[in-house]
Amino acid sequence: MASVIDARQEEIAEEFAMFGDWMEKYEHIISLGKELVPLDDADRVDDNLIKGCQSRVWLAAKKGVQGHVVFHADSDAIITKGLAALMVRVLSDAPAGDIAKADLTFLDEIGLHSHLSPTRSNGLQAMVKQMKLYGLALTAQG
Amino acid sequence: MASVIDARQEEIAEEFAMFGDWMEKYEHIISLGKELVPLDDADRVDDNLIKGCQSRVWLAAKKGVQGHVVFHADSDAIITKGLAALMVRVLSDAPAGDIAKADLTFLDEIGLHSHLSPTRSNGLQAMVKQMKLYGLALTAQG
Amino acid sequence: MSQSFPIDAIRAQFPVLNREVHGKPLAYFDSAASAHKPLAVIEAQAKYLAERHSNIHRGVHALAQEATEAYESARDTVRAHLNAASTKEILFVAGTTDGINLVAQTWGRANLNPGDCIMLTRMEHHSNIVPWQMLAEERGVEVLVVELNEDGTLDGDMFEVHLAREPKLVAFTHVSNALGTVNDVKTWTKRAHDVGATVLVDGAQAVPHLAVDVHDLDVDFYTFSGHKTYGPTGIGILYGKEALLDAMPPWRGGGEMIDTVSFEKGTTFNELPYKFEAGTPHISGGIALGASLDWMNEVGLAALTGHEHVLTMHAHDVLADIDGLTFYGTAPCKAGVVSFLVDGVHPYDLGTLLDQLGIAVRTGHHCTEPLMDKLGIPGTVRASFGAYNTVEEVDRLAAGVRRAVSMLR
Amino acid sequence: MSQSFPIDAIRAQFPVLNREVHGKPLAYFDSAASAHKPLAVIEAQAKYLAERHSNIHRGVHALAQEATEAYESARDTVRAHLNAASTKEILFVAGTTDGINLVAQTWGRANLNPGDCIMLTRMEHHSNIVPWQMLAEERGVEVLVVELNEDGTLDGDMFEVHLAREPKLVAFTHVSNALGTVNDVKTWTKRAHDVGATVLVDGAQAVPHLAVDVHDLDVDFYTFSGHKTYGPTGIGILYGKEALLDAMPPWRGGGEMIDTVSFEKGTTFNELPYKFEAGTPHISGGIALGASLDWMNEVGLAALTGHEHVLTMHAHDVLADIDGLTFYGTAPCKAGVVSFLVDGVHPYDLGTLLDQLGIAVRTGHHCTEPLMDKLGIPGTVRASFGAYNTVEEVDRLAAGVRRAVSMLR
Ligand SMILES: Cc1ncc(COP(=O)(O)O)c(C=O)c1O
Ligand SMILES: Cc1ncc(COP(=O)(O)O)c(C=O)c1O
Repeated sequence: MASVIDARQEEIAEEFAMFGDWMEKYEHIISLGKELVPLDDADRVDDNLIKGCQSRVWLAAKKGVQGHVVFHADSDAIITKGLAALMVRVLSDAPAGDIAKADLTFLDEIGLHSHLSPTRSNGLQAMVKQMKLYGLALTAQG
Repeated sequence: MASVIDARQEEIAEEFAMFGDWMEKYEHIISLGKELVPLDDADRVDDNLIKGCQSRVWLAAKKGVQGHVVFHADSDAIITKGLAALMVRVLSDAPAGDIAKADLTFLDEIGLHSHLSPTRSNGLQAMVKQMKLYGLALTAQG
Repeated sequence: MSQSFPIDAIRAQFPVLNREVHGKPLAYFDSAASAHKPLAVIEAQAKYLAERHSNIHRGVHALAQEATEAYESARDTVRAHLNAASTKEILFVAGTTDGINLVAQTWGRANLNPGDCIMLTRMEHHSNIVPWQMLAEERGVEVLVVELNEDGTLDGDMFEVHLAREPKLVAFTHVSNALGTVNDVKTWTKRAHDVGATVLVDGAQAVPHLAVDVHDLDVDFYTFSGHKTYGPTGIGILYGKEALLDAMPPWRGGGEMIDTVSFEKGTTFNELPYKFEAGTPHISGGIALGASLDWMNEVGLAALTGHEHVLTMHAHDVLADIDGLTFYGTAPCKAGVVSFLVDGVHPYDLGTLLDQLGIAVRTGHHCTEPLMDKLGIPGTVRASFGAYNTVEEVDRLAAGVRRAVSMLR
Repeated sequence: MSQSFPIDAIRAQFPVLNREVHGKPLAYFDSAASAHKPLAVIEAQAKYLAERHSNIHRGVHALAQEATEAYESARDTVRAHLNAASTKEILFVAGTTDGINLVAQTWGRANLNPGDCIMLTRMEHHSNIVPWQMLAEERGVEVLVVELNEDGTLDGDMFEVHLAREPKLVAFTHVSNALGTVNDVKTWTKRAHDVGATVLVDGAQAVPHLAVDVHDLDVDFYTFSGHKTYGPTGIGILYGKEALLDAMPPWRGGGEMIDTVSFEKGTTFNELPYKFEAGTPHISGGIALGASLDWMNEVGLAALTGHEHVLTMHAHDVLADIDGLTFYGTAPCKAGVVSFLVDGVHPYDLGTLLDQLGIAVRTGHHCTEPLMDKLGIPGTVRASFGAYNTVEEVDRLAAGVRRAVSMLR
């Protein structure tokens, strides 16, 4: 049975399939970044900061219902923020166990995998790692 | 007027012109090395040692008559010794001033210049430098 | 662009310029990070490796002789290029960073004592900061920092104030990699010498752009990296005055740098420059570094400086009227770098979109965090220029910035 | 020679073998000093420089991404080759000498105190002696030396006697470059660990010839040079166990190795492996080093070891009955090296005449003066073998030695 995470990834892939070129894709990501609800000041703190060398990412995680994890993210760079919004859309409010073992293929499919490269140092890769760790921690707990 | 040093160099060049190949040349050098009168024990001392990394050379200098310098040399390697014998033949018992400014072209002519390269570290280059220094010192003195 | 600068002929020598990036022709504005290599350099290295490689020094066989001669002749090329007195003053190191660390860990350890101070500037690259910080902590030494004027030049008054403390060392960059400022090395060096300081100059961003004469500048140490002078990676140069180098203890121990080694009688060291060159050197890199300086001289240093000046001026012109754009570094004398930010636009976003347009710029703090902190910015977008850049590419850059900004705002 | 070793196909990949030296085809027996490079390596380096060079890490543009990925993937190739647990344990350094100095000047300074002792062996290369001597002098540490048996193996009794002194460090070579002896690294390491010593192994002459598994050997540090593994110059590897590396202070300061730099708040360092990699790395060298290990694995390590074993045995056979010839190094387990002297013949003379015959050998002390002193000889003639050598070449060597000796005596 496909997990909710896979379903969401498919949805995003379809959404991006509509775009003809990289420019439209980036415009969409930028608009996702702009639309992302900014983090509460209480969450935009150093404890939640993931320091990339190029841009910074904040990630807040909360326990949801039924062993789900709820994520909120933010970044000082708008493209990073848009991509973080996509990650949150895929992983947030999903069962902790599914998060822990999620295989994030959608970035490959939409042609933006390079943004998740460890060499990019935009904080996104570390963010995903962090999200999975939260998932793992809560699975163990539950 | 050609100096005695130049005349000797020419003589050596003619001598080597007789040899057909490198093997004969080296045989000759080796025999020169074997024939070279060994240094007196009194001269084969650390003070006269020129340390190459590959072979060692001893050089003794004495004042001759009429402002000439007389050299004796030795080496632990026979090819180095033969080449040192040639240097001595060219430079020994010559006017100090001529030694100081001698241009040792014969090695080039007989095709053995590489043995005098600083990279060869057989002590020969340092020996020639030393011989010229003796010449210079005695010129200044006289 | 100067009519006579043979830009097409030069571009033809850089294979990478035939590349497309994201379907667009590559416009490479990141030469300050690392320059591309002309065929002459790539081939010098490959040819050496294919035909005459051998370990050098002390070898009796022909290849060892040839390789040694090629390597030592490259050293002499460097000597001539910098107008140093002797090849004894030219040390092959791994790069600028390695050169500065060598001085810090040998001259520095031997000459700095608790209570001493040393002097750096706000515009230094991390490589001319961290080795001194580490040393300062180890030796109990104070670090004085010369701040900058608005335009990115050194604050001369502050330089004098710090100088009155009689620092043992004054270390500064010839050209700022973040701002482009060209420092007046000769004047500052003279002032530093007046108070008895030793002077180290970081030439990483100068040698690629300017004629550098260490004799005329009278600096004590000067260092640069081959990969920024159109040469290979893994190699650089540390120039030092012979008397200073002679008095310094060795740093890395091993083969090549010794005279004799003994467990019982102790070990003695080789003469200059070998005393500081432990182990098998980067032979192909040294040879190719020589080839890169030959190549620069063939183009002509004055022509190169002029060409890059035209590009820098043009970049200022065409970027200036972009709404909300601020330049960082507006010194009267600049080389090779234009740094800027656009209001409300994060450098990472701008760099990412420019990349999609085939335009390579560098974004971030450029290894000058103390400068960025002082300016109160996270970093800049930096376009830097090399022999192969064109006015048309600069126009593409400006158009690209406009387009990206319109998407991002 | 094993029937199946594809010697012709291998030789075809080394352009230098087409050369003549003094009118004779080159027979290169100096691979222990530096090996030649197959086309795969030369081209990997040239192609990188021509098509995708850029400074690495932190770059947003496509070239920077590609270059970073190529470099980091080479690091993973090395990790896999050595069977290390993580790329955090694989540091790019300039070579073996640089790797040993790094450990001496970081781990050594932090862990050795006056009165401590460390243990080396009589067969070490200067690069595994001098850094420790310099450190020992600085820190007031005693150096214990394990002597050798007649055949050039380690004196096990003496090893145990010294071990009883509980040295903090035991540093020794995997394979002797002068004698060819292969040391039993696993056993010695276990014994050293039993008394709490940290173990560094110099793998410069092992990685070119043998499969090396740092996990199985359980060594704490292991280091080798790219230029001896058919790779480029200016690059090498230091493996270290993660916990040890983590606890060590940095050595060279500068770009890349920092986390944040500040004059006011101090500087913090990057994580492994970057903490030890200051400045722009030798990017093309790292990539080409990876290519050289790939190439060795394609040939097959077992096949390589076997081929070289055949050559070594054959060399012993055909040289043995030359009048007055003495071998140095007759351990049962040898790799890649035959060292000898002929009565009444100086090694320099022999090397010079062999060179005239197109045969490249190394003569001298091979950077193992303490060993030569102990043996009471000025040096040896050393023939060392690589993938490209043939039995016929070894026969030429023997014939050459005979001819030269007859001229010299
Ligand atoms: C056993 C051994 N250790 C260390 C070295 C030094 O290696 P490198 O000169 O590449 O630093 C060598 C090579 O000469 C060697 O044979
Ligand atoms: C001014 C300056 N100094 C030092 C360096 C460090 O040079 P490298 O990384 O080649 O050691 C750089 C290059 O990044 C630089 O621009």
